[in-house]
Amino acid sequence: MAPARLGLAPPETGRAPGSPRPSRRPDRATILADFGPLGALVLLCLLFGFLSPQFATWGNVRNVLDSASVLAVIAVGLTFVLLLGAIDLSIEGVMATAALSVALLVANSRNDLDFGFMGVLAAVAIGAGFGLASGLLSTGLKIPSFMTTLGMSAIGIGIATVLFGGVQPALRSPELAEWASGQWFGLTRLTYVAVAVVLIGILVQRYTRLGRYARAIGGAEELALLSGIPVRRYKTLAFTFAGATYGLAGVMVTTQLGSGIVQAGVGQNFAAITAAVVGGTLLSGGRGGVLHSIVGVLIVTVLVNGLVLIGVSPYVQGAVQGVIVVAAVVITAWPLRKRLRVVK
Amino acid sequence: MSVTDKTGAFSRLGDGPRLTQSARRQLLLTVMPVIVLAALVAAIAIANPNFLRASSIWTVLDSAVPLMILASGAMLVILVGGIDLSVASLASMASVLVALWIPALGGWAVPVVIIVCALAGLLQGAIHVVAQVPSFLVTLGGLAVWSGVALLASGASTIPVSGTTLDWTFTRVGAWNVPSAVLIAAALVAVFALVLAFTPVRRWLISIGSSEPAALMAGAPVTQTKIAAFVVSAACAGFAGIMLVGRTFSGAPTLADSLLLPVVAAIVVGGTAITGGFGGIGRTIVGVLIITVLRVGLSVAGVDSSYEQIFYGVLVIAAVAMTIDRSKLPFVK
Amino acid sequence: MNPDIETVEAEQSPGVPPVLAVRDLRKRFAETTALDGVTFEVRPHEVVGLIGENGAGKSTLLKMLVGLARPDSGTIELRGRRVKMRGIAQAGAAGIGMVFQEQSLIPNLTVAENILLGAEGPAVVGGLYRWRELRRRAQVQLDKIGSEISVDALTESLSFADRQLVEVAKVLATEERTNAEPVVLLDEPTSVLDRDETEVLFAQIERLRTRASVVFVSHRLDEVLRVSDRVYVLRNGRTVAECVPGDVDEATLRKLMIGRDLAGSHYDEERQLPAREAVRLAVRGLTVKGVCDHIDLDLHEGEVVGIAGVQGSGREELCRSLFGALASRSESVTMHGRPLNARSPRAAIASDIGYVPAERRREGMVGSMSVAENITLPHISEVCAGPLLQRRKERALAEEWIERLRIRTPSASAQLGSLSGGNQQKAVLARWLVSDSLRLLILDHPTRGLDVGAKTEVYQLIRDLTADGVSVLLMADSLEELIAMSHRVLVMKDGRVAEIIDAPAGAKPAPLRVLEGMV
Amino acid sequence: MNSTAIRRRRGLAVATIGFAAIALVGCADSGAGGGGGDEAAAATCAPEDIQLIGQVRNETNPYEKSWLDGGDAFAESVGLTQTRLTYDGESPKQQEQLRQAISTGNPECMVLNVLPNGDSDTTPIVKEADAAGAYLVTQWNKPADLNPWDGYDTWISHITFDGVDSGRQIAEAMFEQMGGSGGIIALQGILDTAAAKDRFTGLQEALAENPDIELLDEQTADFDRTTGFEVTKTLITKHGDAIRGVWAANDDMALGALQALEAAGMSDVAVVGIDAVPEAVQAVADGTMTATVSVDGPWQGGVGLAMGYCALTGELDVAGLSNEQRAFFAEQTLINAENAEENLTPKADLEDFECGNLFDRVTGPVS
Repeated sequence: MAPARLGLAPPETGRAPGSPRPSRRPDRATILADFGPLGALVLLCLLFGFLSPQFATWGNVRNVLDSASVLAVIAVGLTFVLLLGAIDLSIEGVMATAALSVALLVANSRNDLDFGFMGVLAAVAIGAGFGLASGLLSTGLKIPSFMTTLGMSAIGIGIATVLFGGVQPALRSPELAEWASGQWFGLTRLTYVAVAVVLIGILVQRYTRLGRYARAIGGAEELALLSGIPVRRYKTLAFTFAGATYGLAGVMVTTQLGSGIVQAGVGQNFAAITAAVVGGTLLSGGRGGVLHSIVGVLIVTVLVNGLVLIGVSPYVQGAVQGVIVVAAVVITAWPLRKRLRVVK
Repeated sequence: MSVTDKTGAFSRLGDGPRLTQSARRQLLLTVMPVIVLAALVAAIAIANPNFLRASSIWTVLDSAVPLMILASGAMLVILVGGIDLSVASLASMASVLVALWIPALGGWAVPVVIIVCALAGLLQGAIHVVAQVPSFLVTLGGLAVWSGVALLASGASTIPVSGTTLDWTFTRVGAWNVPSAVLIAAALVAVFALVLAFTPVRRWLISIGSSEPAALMAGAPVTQTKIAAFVVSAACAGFAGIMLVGRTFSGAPTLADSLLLPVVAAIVVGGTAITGGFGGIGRTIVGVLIITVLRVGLSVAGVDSSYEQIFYGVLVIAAVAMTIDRSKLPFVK
Repeated sequence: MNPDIETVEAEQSPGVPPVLAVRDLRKRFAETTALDGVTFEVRPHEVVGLIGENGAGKSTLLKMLVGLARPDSGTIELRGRRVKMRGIAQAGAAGIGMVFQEQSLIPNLTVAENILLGAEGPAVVGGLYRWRELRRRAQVQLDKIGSEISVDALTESLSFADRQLVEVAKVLATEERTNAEPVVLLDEPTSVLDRDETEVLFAQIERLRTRASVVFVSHRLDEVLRVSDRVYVLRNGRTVAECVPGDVDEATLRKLMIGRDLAGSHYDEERQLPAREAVRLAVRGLTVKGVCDHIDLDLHEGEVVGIAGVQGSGREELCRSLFGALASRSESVTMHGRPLNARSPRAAIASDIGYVPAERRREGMVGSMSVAENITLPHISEVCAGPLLQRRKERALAEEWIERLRIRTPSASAQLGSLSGGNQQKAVLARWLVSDSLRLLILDHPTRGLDVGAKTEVYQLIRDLTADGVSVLLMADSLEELIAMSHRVLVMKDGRVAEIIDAPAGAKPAPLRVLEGMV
Repeated sequence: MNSTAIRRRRGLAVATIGFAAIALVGCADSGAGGGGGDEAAAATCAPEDIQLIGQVRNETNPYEKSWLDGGDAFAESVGLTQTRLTYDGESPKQQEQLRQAISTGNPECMVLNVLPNGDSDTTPIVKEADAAGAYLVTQWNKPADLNPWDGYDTWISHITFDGVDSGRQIAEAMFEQMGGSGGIIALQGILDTAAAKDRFTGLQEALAENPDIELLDEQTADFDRTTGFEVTKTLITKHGDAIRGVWAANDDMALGALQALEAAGMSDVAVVGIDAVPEAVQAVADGTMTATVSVDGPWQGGVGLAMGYCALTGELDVAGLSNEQRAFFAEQTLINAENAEENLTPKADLEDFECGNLFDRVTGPVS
């Protein structure tokens, strides 16, 4: 009896194989994952600056920032969905509906409505509504987000087609036109809108439950449940927030183009996912964040801009982008390789 | 000692009725995709009875062929837990290459193109496995690269195919006017089904898809199986591209690009788990038919083309809601 | 009081109303009865031990207390009021917190975020996080257990044991949320802690009881006897005994838990045969970067070598690198004098090595596949003719091993994930035994999470294998087990071999002797 | 607990299928007007049995929408309804859709007025329609070596427009606006289409005649407005004020470019496009765009169906048509500040669709 009671806890302990030992310093892999994309961006800028005299001009910097603004707004919202470990393929549809909605709600060539900035808010709300629907379908019916958002995209394009009804509604609102072309301190106003959204995104990610819980759910959903987090609610909320940013992006494209078109979001979905992933926001969830995604957005935008400037044939631009993206990821992932590492 | 031991009854093993219930649930999951397909066909047939004509049915099956071939291959990658986004653009590239090479190689262009595509798949699989880059990214890059290759090779134009080299892919045979493509796809599917049923391949795919560490520790040929899945997926994509050339009489650099999302949708609607580890060729057949019926059937049923997208979206979501097995997806992402 | 249970009245006056009273809880799952009438109560400032074999219903009971499962019948009363728990969050708000056996910390969040996750309280104002407040409050919890873990550390960068301590700190945070004194449920909290950490935990439990009640669940009877005021024994889903530690000893408790007397004999020490002369595996200068440093090892035919060491000593890495799961360098590794090149688990298996991983669910088995499919997975060629599977042969082989290892399963085609832990483990072992050519079996905590009966069967299996000449590398849950099963014990410390201690049958070294080399 | 969840889900499933069925049936009433008529086997059909089908890429751009609306106007004038098909610019889907329409309908009484996705898609469409015996009119795209008179009895005609000519016309209008000298940029369409290539050839011809005009850059913008906007922005950065004109292969890209120029504060750059979408015509009327070319979508949508209708009712003898009538360039109008106002809303003129007037707009054979 006595030895048993004195027999302290067995010093032998099992440890999860492969789990790293405690360290105060982030390891090499983390540094690479966090700063690799930034390094790639700097390298790209240096490369293009060397190859093209126009690249490093103020005008081009302004152009790159302006071009990146729509994608950046989308990427902010998408980041939260990706943090969950989910995916969002509804961007094109949501942007289409938002674009048509805003064009029909502010002063336009098709009807007599003129709700001004309330119309913009309404379009953003419609975007949020799409996100809410995707979220509710994913969490309520337990359908993978891949499929719900794919379906929502088709629905969004369908609704936009119906709203379009044959004639593009052209904007007749001077205030909105001002937002598209006006500049503050040498940068377009939409650039500031994007910066504001990015800042909001960072604040949401860092200082709100949504940001925290999105990361927690992406990190380990079952554990998030065990911690008493209302997982479904925050998943739905993340989709809703994302939908709102897509709605805003649809509005931005509409103001840029001066009329509401169904194709407002064409190509943005893959571009946004590529940007987020290149920036280090992983599809598996829980990793990365708004800043990562924004770096990715800049990489993608600089690539497109730089390739046009140095005159690469339009045929191969896509292929070059593909190679660069894969190469960048291979380089950053190489030191992480391990025999038993599971990569899907 | 003031403790009593109340040894209870020790017997308590599986009880009948509940087991049957779980079996019934399994059955339901297996037949659900079929029910959805039947309901869709019935709904369209009510709107337009001609949909059930023999010629119409053959046409539906014929239309499903490229999707079927693409989905069969892509399903393997999904089973191991990855995804292959490059299949559609590989099929486009194959269409260009086969159109370019038929004048020189004749019928040999077909195997050569399939081998070229398989090599492309090998490259993707190798990068995925060796460099341990997520398959989504590797194949997303592949999508862009193969599109670029197709554009360059074709000079961004359509390459017409003359002659009868590919006529076997798109003709009608027998008394019932069976489309040859349907027979070809059926043969391919049969090969898949036999390999999956009678060799250990399925076991490796499933074990990797549901628990890759366990598969590794059990010495399953994880690397080889994953790479092989990519190779077969790419080869199937090449073959699908060739089948498309057979029916369009030309190869074009964007010919099949739009088939990517329908392929993935078909696999998932059939009930294969997008996270891997569960599914099979039978489910994929049903999924492909559901998506094909949705693609061609809505206009037959007289849905206004403006509203077609809305219907498509709603019905795809509804179909998936009914067919997926949620018990295989503890956490829906 | 449940009339079925004869109680030993504890020192507390019977007049004190219990904080938590559970009466006659019952629960049936699809195919089994998990709880069949569990009754117990916890009084203020009391530490109540809860013991039982695996499958006795401990986990289900705890889940019900925090609302992760609902009872079919029976009641839970908290401070005299009947409660129905609907989830962790509600349970926490009512003052019941739980430290999970499978940890509930989210790897990619910081320690501070994890400690207050879902219960940020004043650290979130108007939906916004106040980081300074969050850190401060988390630090308060860590200070309570005297931990020096940084609140800003990413949880995944912590060791398993550190994470366990964070987990405890997280539960302690309920203290401040409820004005009433909380009930803290500790589900096998020491299973992954080392000695010092366990002492910290026990000290913490002592401090905790001044302001809370504790339910302590463990399969280590000595611990339960040490820290508990009263102990309840669960068996087959019901409370079969309540006792006071001073009145019982381990043997009695063990007997109560399993319903029969197993004491003493369960390592089958007398069946340990001397190892043969021939060297099967010779390792020279094996180095795993940053973990193992020039390890030499000889393993004879029919020999069990136990590897002892604290966490971080490099023993897991040694074993995993021999199986090809981890990259390593070495001067030479030979099997039967021929070089062994284990580039991958697959190559190792081809060289007749088997490995039973500690994390069974993650690495050991494919839960969604059948028992038969799992058993034949590593040696599928045994049941293939050319490229073709022979299902009949496979089935026969699986059934043979189900029979031989007494795996309790409805059929060979039942999903492995649906069996109990012990039976799963037997199936995992069976997959290596189907090959006649098995020469070396690496067992990484093969009895982890198994109940006493299943453990005994695993021990007997190891004896049988060594009698057939198979060599075994063993890492075990307790030193006692390790020493009892091994011919020799290899003690590792800081990535090196500290010493090798002989442990022949009948002359086993004392655990303290082994311990000296480890720390 | 489990079983109720399953039951609820099953209930939902049944409800959804029911919804789908009801919705499909509901829509069928409004849409599938001209279907049926299995028994009609003769070469000519009763007018009420004729099934009119118009197929374009999608309804999300004004030009193709106006095409289908023109088809509706014609169908209404003869008491029928047009089946509107759209294939989202997906070649395989176009084939699938047409084959399905033929196999579920009655090909002997069917008229197909089709906009093939690309040159290559025309071949299978023609073969399919020919095998089934459905009357077919194709527009815009066809391979040069495939012609209706090569033994295709029911392929009535191929209507297209001289892209070289329109590309040159707008280029010349732009050069004039620029005063005969300066730098321009060109936005190409989807490179894989004959329209894009022909129009660009027209620009090159015009450039050869105007040596003072310099082509600063050419990029593809995929016939897409957003891409046009982005590419123009980058090119503005690259070339700055050297850009005096933007030549775009269609109006969508031109409008995108216009917006980019506006954002850059460059208001006096000449912008030209092709297609005469309402917004572009409005821009021309407002003076922000220089010119566009009208190909009259409603006429295209109506005339194709009318040809088939007349052939089925016996009023048009397909075999008797000249080669020039079976593959022709149709009239196109340059729209500039002078005639923009009157072209603001394109509308079908039913007179054009009378069996005698079908070939009034032929300007020459497809070379």
